[in-house]
Amino acid sequence: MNDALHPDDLDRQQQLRMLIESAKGIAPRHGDFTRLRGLRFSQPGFDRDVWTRIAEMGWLGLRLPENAGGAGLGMLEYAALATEAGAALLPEPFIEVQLAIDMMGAATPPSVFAGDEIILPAWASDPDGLGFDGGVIVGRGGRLSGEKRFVPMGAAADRVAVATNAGIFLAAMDQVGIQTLPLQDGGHAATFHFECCPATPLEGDPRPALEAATVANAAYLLGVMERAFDITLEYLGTRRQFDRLIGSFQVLQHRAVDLKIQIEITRAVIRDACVALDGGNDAQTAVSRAKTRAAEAAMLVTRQAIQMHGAIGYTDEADIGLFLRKALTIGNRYGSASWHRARHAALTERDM
Amino acid sequence: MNDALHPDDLDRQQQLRMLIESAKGIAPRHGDFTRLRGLRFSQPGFDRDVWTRIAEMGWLGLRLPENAGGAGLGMLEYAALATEAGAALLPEPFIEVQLAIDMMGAATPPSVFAGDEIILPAWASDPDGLGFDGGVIVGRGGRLSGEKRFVPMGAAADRVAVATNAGIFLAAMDQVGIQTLPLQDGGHAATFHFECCPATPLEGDPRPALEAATVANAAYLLGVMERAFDITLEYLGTRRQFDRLIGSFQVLQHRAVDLKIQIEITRAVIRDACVALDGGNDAQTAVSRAKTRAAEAAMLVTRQAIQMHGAIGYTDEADIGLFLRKALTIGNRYGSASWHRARHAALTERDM
Amino acid sequence: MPAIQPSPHDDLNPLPDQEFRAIIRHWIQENYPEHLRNPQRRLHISDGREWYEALSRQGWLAPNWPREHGGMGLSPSKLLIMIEEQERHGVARLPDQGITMVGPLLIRHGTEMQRQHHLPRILSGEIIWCQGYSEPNAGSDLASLQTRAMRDGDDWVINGQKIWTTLGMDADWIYVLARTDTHVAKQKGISFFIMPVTAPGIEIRPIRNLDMHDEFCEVFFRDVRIPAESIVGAINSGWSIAKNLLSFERIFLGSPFQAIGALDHMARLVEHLGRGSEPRIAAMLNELRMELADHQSFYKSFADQVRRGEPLGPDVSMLKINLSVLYQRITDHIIEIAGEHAAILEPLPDDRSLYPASAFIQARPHSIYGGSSEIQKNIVAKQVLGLGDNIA
Amino acid sequence: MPAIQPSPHDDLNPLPDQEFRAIIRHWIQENYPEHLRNPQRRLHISDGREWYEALSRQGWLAPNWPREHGGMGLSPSKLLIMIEEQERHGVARLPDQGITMVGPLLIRHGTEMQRQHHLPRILSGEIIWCQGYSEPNAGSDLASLQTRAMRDGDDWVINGQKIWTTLGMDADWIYVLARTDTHVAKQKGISFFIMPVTAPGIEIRPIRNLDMHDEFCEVFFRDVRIPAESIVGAINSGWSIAKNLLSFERIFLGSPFQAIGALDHMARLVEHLGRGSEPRIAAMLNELRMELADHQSFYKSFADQVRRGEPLGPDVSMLKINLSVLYQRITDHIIEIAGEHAAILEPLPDDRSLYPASAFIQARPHSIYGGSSEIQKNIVAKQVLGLGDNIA
Repeated sequence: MNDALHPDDLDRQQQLRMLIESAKGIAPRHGDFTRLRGLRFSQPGFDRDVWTRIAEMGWLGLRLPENAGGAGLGMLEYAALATEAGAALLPEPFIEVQLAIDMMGAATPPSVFAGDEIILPAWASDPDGLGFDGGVIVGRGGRLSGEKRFVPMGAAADRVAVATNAGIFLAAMDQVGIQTLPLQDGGHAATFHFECCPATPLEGDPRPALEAATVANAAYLLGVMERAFDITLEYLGTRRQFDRLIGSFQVLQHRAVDLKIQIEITRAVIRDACVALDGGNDAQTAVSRAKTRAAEAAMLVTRQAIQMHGAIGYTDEADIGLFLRKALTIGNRYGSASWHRARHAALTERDM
Repeated sequence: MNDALHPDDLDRQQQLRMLIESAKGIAPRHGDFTRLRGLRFSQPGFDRDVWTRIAEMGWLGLRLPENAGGAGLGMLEYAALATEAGAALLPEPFIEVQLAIDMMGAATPPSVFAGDEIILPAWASDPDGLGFDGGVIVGRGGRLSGEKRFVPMGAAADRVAVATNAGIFLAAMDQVGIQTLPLQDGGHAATFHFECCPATPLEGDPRPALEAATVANAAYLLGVMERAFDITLEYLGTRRQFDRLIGSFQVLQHRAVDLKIQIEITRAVIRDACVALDGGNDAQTAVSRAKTRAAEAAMLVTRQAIQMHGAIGYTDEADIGLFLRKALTIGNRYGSASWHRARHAALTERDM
Repeated sequence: MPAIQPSPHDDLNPLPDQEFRAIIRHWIQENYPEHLRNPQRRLHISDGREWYEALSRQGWLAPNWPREHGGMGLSPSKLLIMIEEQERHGVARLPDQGITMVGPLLIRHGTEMQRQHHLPRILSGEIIWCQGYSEPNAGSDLASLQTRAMRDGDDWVINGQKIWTTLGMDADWIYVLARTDTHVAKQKGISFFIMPVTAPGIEIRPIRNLDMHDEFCEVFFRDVRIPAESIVGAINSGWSIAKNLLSFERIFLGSPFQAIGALDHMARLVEHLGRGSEPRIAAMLNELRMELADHQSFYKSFADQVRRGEPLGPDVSMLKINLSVLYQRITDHIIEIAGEHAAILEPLPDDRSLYPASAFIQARPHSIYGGSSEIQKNIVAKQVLGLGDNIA
Repeated sequence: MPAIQPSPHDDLNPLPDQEFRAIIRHWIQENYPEHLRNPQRRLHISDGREWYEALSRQGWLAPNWPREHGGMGLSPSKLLIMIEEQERHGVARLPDQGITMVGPLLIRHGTEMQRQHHLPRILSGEIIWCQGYSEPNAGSDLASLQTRAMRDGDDWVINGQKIWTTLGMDADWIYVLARTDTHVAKQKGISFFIMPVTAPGIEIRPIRNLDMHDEFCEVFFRDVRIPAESIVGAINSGWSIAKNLLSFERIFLGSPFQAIGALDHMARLVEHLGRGSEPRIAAMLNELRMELADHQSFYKSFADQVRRGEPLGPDVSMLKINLSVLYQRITDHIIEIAGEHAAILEPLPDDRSLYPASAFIQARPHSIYGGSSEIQKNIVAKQVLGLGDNIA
């Protein structure tokens, strides 16, 4: 098995490989974390120059048809890039902006694709799940009142795409109140307050966009666990205790195998979710499986990575801890494992 | 930690040790299983001579006060004997007859203590749990109609003590219809059919008797897992693969430690349940913990014992399989782990 | 309904996969004996003879053999479909050592005479084969086997003992790994022999397993004298011959088949007990369904490799490791919910398709046979992860 | 309400256990600063000075020291009660290395001068101690330490590096294991030294842990020159001195304390989120409560041993192994149910007593420090189960 999320089509495989290759400039598999550490716990918590490069590479709107300003690629390609982003712990809000674009579709302002403007999606009001129609009420003249919570990197928004039960609305930030909370990964989440806030209604449905974001989040988690595992394997192969490499202890060998299995299952499940999404409909059960597996596997792998590093793994200085923090930060985003399990049960109940 | 279920009282400890010592004649810790194999899948599936010896040792009615024909001992002593019985896979229905005695109390016929007559308890109608008031209806003149199920070794009953919602009734077997099912441990379970069956009402409450039987069952399971573990440890210390003792492989060492921990926790929890029962009241949460832990630990230990024995463990010829069969057979008796978990939740809900 | 009815011995490789699948499915439905679907235990040849002969007549008995030797010569991707359709319909596994092991081995390493004598007799069902590999003191360390074959004039004389010979009581011939040189590394002194089980000195005894079934046998060899042409391949090449044979078939050790059956069993048991509405049980079933679907995704990633014609690496062991865990977890839950029914030696009297204890017991060997999970993890650690081999 | 108010420095050993417990409980309630109950992080001495001095005035700072040296001289069973009551009230752990480690060690192995100088200063809080045992390249294999102490005239000269020095920034003095002989087995060439952290050449740097707290330090020794009387016990006896000190205190590594706190945290979080009525969450809480109660039963079986005055064997390691699993499982579930709140770097804004991420992160080191779970299992396998020691 190689690292790609194998589609059967050989041309597409080739395209995927090139895409992953191209990601190296932004999200290197073997880079250090100096840039990330410099950005941690600052605002906006990422780098607008890198953002411009991301835009130049065509990552933004990659799933939109070419006639709508996108690259016409599929979920497999999106997931492959998200995996590379995860392996590099990329702090830029690539998945969130993509979610806003997927929500707005053809109505997406071109400045977004160019990276000149950042539109973030505000959809959540509950701390868990994919529910998007709470929190904000649409009043007369399309004015928004209420609040949306947990917007990753919200302080960076130039405008905000708000999902409501009456559709999607685009609002300028100057009339939106904002509060931020620092997160474990060094980024932040914002609460957006709307008080009779003027906004422009847009065509669009947040539902499929949220499904895609969920799978992208799972793919990012896959990258997180892959890299955490690689770093740990390397540690097992260099660290000595009791006059031998710790990687020669059978208990750690078998544990590493258990983690590898979880990583490979996650990859396979994400691939199936991508194929289902690319295929059109009824992908929700596959999406929920992907997110459940990815969240649990990422927590397991990063936890065990700390354990296998021993005391050094418990210092903030050791890079391995950045992976645990990232899993902790985004593991429940777009619905926790327990939320997706419940959704899966509800979706499949009628089939029993 | 030694093997006894430590009470704090030193005299009682001494008494316990003597009791356990005395059990060796009937339930030796290092005996072979020739007698058991000879009795498997036959009826009644145990040995009346051994039964007489059990009676002579005073095991029957051991918790009854001395003035009621018993030995005036406590739950700790009962559990200690049950553990020895489990370690020897004793096929005699010691716990069931004890349950009948505990149900009947002072009304127990002396012939039962002498081992001359076997009275078995019929209480279950559901396949899970400790509910005793279903299945049989008491009609005019105390006549019983309906059926009771899952009576271990039921074919051996000379009389039967039937638990109903109107109290306990003693019935002769000649008017009871009986059907038996062979069980995995080589014994059998009976269904008793009553059709206007004449019976004698007795004073007594099945509830505390069933709690005690549940703990005795947990203690028997403790003995089962102790002995299965000892046999497996010995195997790890003699079997060679790849030119070394398999007990030198770290993965098997750690697994053995995991099993040992489960055994020792089970012992500690059973001790607490015994202390609670001996103390009088409100022991149900402790009883449910004991049964839950014992059932799950016994399944785990015996499953892993098979795994560590490898292919030979999968043959009927290997004694280790007898322990898996026993755990399978009695693990859900007196309520499965899942039933006892639910009971624990219901009992503790009001305290939250 | 497929477009065509296949004639016996047709070459089905040129068909598109979907059509091929439809044909196979239809033919199995038409020809497989209904009472043999999803058997609770491994079939003896006497029970499965009818099906064996139907396959034989159709020319479908040996999907993996080249067509010139009487097989179907299926591509890996078609073979995968064939197996999937059999599993789907609940087709029992036959005593198939002749087809899966002996045939391919004779085709590659046998003499012309060996091929001409044996291949047709396997295809007709005249000779049923069994395997003599494992030994009581070798276990997972198969290469440490001690059965000896000594040259005596033109004959070989075999002494030793084999164990875990699947369906040995059904077999006419046996193939055996035996040591022919004790002075070299343990893998290098082993040769491959074939002989009839009626050869004087061979004694086969069934072993009753924990499920009370005589699936396995012990085989004793006491001065068993067999002619020179009983050896297959070169002397001392038996280990590499036997080892190389397993190639992409290793994917089947991790096929979701058994877990699907077990989960179906569990769902039917839950329904039988009327416990489907208990939230904890519903949640448990849902979790297991998700895990099974995930395993199917995992399986598919290896099946795709096979379909693309890529060789499977040592990482395929991960599939079997995961399946063992899942399959056994399902059957653990069967016992957990079965209450007193878990104890019963036979199927449930009121629904004989439910048999909790047997489901549980049958799942046990999955993590032992075909390379225990511990051995598989050693292999993955070493060959996939490159972790040091201080530990065998 | 206890019958008597204890006077400072009273001998409390003659009291019945129950009365002793009541007295301790009452005194803690009266004297422990309310705002320091159940602190989310390990306290620095500057935060805990008030409590340290209250204990000091009462003569309760050193419950484990003999009375003639200013301690309480408690029996093991009374000491257990003392700890239980502190845990029950949510009393913070002080920087207590002087009390738990240095005092007992000087009492047993120190010179009269060392005792006279140091014991009163520990009891008064004038000197706070920290530990220099672990090294970056030693880890769980503590005996492979490389810090050297060379004799130079009347002095010792120390060079090397220590790590994981708890609250090193708070300390006035440090005790150090250093190698004094490189030509013997690694455990046999180690000596025990004490020195002020202000000695020229010592540099202490805080390490920020994953919970963003500076609980630990690194300590660098560059040609640190200390007088001859800085050694405690005989030269090269440091390993056995340090190792024997830990006796029944090992039971505390497995005390249910932290798991109780975590489960309480989880229950409050469930309530805060209004999810208590979800069947899966209710079932999860019930299961964890049962497991915690079971662990308490397990703990009690060792505590009974301590109470009876029996020494603890190596089997007490099982207690810590089990606690690590349980404690971490509880905090895993906290993250599972916390939703987006799991991500937050600080306590929840609307209830600052809820802090899912920190609860989770703080549970991580339990299976690493004080002998990792892996090392503990090696010990139990070897010393309790008698399994072969091919594996260290």
